[in-house]
Amino acid sequence: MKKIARSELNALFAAIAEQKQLFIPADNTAGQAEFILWKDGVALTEKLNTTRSAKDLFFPQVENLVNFKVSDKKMEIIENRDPAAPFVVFGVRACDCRSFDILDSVFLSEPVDTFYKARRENGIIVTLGCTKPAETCFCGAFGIDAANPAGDVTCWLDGETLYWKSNTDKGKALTAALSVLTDCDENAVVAIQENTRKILEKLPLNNLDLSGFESDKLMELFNNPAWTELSESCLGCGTCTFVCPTCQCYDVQDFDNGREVRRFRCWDSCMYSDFTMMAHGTNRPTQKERFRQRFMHKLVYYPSNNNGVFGCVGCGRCLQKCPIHMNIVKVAKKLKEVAK
Amino acid sequence: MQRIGVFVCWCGSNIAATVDVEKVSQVLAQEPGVVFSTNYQYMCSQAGQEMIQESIHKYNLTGVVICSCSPRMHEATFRKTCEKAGLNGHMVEIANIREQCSWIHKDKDVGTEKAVVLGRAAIAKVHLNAPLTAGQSPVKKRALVIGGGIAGIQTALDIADAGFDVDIVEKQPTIGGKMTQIDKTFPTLDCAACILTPKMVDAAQNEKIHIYSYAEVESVKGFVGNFNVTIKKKARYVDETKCTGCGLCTEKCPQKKVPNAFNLGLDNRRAIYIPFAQAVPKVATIDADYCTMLKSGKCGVCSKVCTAGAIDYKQKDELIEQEYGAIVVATGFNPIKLDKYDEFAYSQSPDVVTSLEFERLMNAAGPTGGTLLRPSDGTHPHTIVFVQCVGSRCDDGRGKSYCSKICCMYTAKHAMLCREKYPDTDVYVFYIDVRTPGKNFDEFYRRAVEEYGVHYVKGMVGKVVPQDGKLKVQASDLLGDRQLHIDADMVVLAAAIEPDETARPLATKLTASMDTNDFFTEAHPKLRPVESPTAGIFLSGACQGPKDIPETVAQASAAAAKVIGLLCKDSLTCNPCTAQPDELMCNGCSSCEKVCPYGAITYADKEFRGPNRTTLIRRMAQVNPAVCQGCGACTVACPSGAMDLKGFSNKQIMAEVDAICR
Amino acid sequence: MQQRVKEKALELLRNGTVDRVIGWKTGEFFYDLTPAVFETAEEIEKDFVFSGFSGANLSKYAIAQSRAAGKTAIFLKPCDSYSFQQLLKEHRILRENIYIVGIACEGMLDMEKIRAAGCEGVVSVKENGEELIVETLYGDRTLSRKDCLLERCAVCKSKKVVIFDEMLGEQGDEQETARFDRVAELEAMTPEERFAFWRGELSRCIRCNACRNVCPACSCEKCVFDNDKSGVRNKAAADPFEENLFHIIRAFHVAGRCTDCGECSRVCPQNIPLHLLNRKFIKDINELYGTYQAGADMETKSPLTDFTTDDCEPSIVHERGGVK
Amino acid sequence: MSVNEQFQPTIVAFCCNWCSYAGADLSGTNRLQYPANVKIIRIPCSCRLNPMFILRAFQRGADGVILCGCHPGDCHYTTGNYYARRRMTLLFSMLDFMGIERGRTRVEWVSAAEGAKFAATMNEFVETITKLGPNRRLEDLRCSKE
Repeated sequence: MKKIARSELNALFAAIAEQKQLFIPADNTAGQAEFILWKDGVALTEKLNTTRSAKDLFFPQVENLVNFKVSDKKMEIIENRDPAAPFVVFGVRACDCRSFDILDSVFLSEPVDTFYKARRENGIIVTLGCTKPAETCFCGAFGIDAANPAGDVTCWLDGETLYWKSNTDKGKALTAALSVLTDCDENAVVAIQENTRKILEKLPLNNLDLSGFESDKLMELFNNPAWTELSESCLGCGTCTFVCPTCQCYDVQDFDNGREVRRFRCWDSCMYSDFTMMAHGTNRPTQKERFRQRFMHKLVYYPSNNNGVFGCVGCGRCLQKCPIHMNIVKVAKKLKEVAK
Repeated sequence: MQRIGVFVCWCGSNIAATVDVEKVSQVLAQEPGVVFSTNYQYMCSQAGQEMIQESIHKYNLTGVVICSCSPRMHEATFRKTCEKAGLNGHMVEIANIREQCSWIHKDKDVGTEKAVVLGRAAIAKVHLNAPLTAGQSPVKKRALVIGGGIAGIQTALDIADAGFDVDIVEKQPTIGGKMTQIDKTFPTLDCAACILTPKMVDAAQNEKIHIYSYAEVESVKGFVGNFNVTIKKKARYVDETKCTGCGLCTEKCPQKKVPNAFNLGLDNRRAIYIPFAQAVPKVATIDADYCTMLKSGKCGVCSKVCTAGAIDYKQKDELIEQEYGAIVVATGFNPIKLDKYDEFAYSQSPDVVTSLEFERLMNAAGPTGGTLLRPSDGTHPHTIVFVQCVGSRCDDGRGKSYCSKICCMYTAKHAMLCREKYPDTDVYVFYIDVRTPGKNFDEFYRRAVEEYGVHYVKGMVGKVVPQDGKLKVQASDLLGDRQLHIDADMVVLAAAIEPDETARPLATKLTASMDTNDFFTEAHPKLRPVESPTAGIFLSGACQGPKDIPETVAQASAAAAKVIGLLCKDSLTCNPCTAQPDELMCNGCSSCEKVCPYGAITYADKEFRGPNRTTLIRRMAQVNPAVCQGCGACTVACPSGAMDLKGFSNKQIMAEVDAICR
Repeated sequence: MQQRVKEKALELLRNGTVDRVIGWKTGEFFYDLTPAVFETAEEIEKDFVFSGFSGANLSKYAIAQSRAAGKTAIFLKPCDSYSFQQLLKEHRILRENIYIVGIACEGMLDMEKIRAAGCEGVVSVKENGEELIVETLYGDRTLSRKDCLLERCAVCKSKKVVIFDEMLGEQGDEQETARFDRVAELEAMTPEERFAFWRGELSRCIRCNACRNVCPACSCEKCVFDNDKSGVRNKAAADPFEENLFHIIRAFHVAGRCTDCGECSRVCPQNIPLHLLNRKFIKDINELYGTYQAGADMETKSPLTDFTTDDCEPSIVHERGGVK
Repeated sequence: MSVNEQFQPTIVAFCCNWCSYAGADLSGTNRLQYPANVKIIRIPCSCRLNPMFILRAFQRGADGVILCGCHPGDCHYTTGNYYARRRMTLLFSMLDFMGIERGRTRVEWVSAAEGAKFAATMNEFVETITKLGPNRRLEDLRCSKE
């Protein structure tokens, strides 16, 4: 365990940035927190979490795949991957950190997504224990301890001090290169953790009951009559998807500038009417089916294939950002209520 | 993927001098989809066209790009060429490398480079072209003439003469129009009634002509060849089929104090009236504004005296629907109101009259029986002042900016007639210019000056003041450079003429365009002067601009010729480049309908198969391809992009943009 | 008022005036109300809420619900009523199937602003006259109500419900507000500053389409940006150009139809002041073609489907005042 | 592009079929020169011009876009250019509001008889755009030729 005075945070960031690109959660011009490339003057946000999750740094919204040129009957392939620069992302919360387990299970299993893999290998995740969780937080429902996040390095912050503990080889290597940190006792963070856990206990959704979504109930849940009512007011926008740290769907598109074709991928949302559009049309013709897909995937399909691990980490972003305030908590509760 | 042939024309040296045509055809041969590319000296020549046709067969071309002169020159030619070879004419695109390239650039490299880009744009467009077929719409072989003046009558007679049915709609109780009020006509001085009334009778007796008098056009739907018109026959409270026109009622009616509109209010008539002796139809009409029976239910004299039993106080306006293939507008003109010209004392003295009123005062059938008498005291006027250009060529905003064209000549006529009938009168004419372009017109004017001794004074009348039974006229004589003071007995104002007030609402109903003066706009000011830009609407007479009688009649016959040409056809070929909505995307919001200048867009509720075996009913735009002229206004008004234009589709235009910016 | 609205919903359903009611449904917290369709009195008793957090404009839901069997009641705040009437004008709603209850409105609250004022872990918000008592996991706070209003409410253009069958509370009037001030401020900047401003704002766009999908004017059966046939379909801004394209075209497509209901900015997860684009068009239209308020009546032609022969030339944009 | 090399703008001119396209033809017939940077796209009427086309041109590398149509009052379709006038006014105003250089977009009414005006307008427009330099604010880097 290492530490550094809170007043010296800038020196720590400077030391990290000397070695690798550093992203920290900082306030943008719109008054929201987002991961911003650190340079002198960029200050750590006071806010609990970023509007967009840390996923964006590993799986960006738009990513170039390949270019190609066609002339006569020949096709020339031009690789144009961004050479992934090593980077550190600081201040990742426990929920977002857990989301990488889910993303990894999708992108790093065969066939491996080499774009994501390169970023994962090049990225070091420095987490930060929560001290002021919000009413919308429900990571506890997924067994995540907001007071003790995972990551390559875990940090805790109180009024005076930042505590730093490396967990992995990548984390240790980073720590070794940071002479600004000084050694300290592991027990230093216990008080912070206890304080956090006390608050977590008070959170209204921390103990959300997610039983009843086991794979044997799949068809029953699929046919649950509540879907109609739940999806009725859904606008079909992609807000929930795009702020979600675990959503990982994307579309591959070609852009033809007249001289060459640029193939890229961009996030897609199962809430969109043209999601997985095929020659025959779409197999989810109304918003009800699309809405059902998103929540069935998080609550039932994904856990069925992944030893019961839910495809949600309880970060609460969708609770705050959905234009009509429909969300996974309301869905889970309603499904259970109707199932009874 | 299209199989495209590119044909680069040299146009002799017109193109080849500044564009390397060989290089252009070579470079364009590399474009995707191009399977054949060549160049030739004169692509539009017989040999050139044959080459295109042979290539279409040989290479199975599905699209053709011709790099040549402006499409305005030879697009039609090349479309025909390709059609003869079995390729739809709309699979041809022209790259304009002459007017917009070789002729404006001197440097051959620059010209060549640009020609290549223009060629690429055309190729990009052809890739997205689709064969278009012009629709056919049937023609209803009946014409409507709106307005029954000399213009309308002449048009109707000519159309009827060609064997087609014609209806005349006239808002007055009789046809004849302004010409019925005129005494003599220039420059021949023959009697207007003598030449007009036989034509009125001809019209009435012609089996092919039906006259709706005392009627108005209520609404117009449809399009060229297929207009559906509702005509409102106003209640005249007299059964036309029974009335014999004996006129007894018009003598017995106790309501005698009705200003006689036919004589412009210079005398009175009864509440039931026949406008004048030769009216057609010669049927009485009750003026509902004055009839005591209609107003208070007390009277009924006309009904009692009518032996034919034609009076019907309960008559209502009647709506008649009729279909027409063509519509002719002949709504004519009116003198402007003179309330803005107080300096001439028109409203202060009855002896200040307009020229049209003067016509009535000179007319044997007028209020004075043809003897020129002052309206104020019935005495002979000895000094008469004519003022020209009252409200014409006016730039102070009170009148019209245009020349009313007929005033110079009728004033010369009036002055001449005064001097002839009453040699003891002094006649002054104040003018800005005397305009006499017309056959025998200048001779006529010179006769007025030289033989009849009319005093023509170049200058304007500044003021007319009624004083002691005289009209003190203050005027300037520009040539003599002096002020004139004339004690006149009468002042005659040559009021400007303007389109009839019914023209503007009618234009809206017809979706025909008008100029700022409310004259109907012709399709082309020089080459299509009797057609409105709206297909199937034709213009006859002064509704299009100020005209004298011979010009009016000439235009009336010209309009008739155009109508006959249209009605001769059994069907019309429509413009194939029309707007077309994608029904799946249409919101039914009506934005497109609001910007369509032709009323080509209508809406219908349509059933759709919704998701999960449901049925949805949606409001949906529909374009009538026979009416749509293909401007594309609707395509931009449509937010969902449901409306697109065939031949100039969104994708085609964007493909051209892409090719140019590439 | 909150109670009256709920009672009215119950009454309309119970006395058979309507078969269903579009309203706001309670959530997990006090502020996360969801637009919902209520079909029974029991549902209304249990879940219907009208409060300072009923900001969501319900008018767009009437498009679908007016096509359902029977009659539907809808509650419209003044600004919502403009959206409703505009949709009606565009033939999107079947009026005969809707029963409109107008609600007098004192302005709706913005949870983002309450959070931005430093309130984390908010448990409840109590309205006490001009004050808000905010109870949080970390202690209570008192905020001024007017500082916590939604942007559109802070510059409310009208308290008038322009279309209704029945009115709850007092009918209000259109009012002069400072809603164009920010647009004017931007207009006064140099083009470079404006460009930098919009680049900064729009670069945050994640193309979640919340602005579009919530917008009552954006009710197209299929948006050009979702439509493969349109030639401009795109799902994410792969280049800053596409951010500009989407927002310019969206603003243009709703120009003359946008009632300035402010929902676009309310729902933007990235806090982009999108309403400024729409307001710019409204301001231009007012200044160039005469004051026009979309949705204010059923008759007036939208300025983009209308013209006068002496309209200004496009060059006015280059000639008029401000920094060149 | 080197600093010394004269910047050659790409300019798209949308011309209505009835007046301005014919006006452009006339300037050709009269051999009135204007730079080859101007490439004309024929549209039936100025009201056919969708703002999307203008943005598309800028995206794909145009540095200036000009719309030419019949003079107000002379529209072949009677009213088309009146709608175009309002649409373009608002669009240009929005582009200005977003900080796009004034002058990159223009509308000019050119009749079929105004070949000289067409050439003069194009000469002037090319000069304006050349001075403004390459379009950077509305370009799509994926279309960049550099």
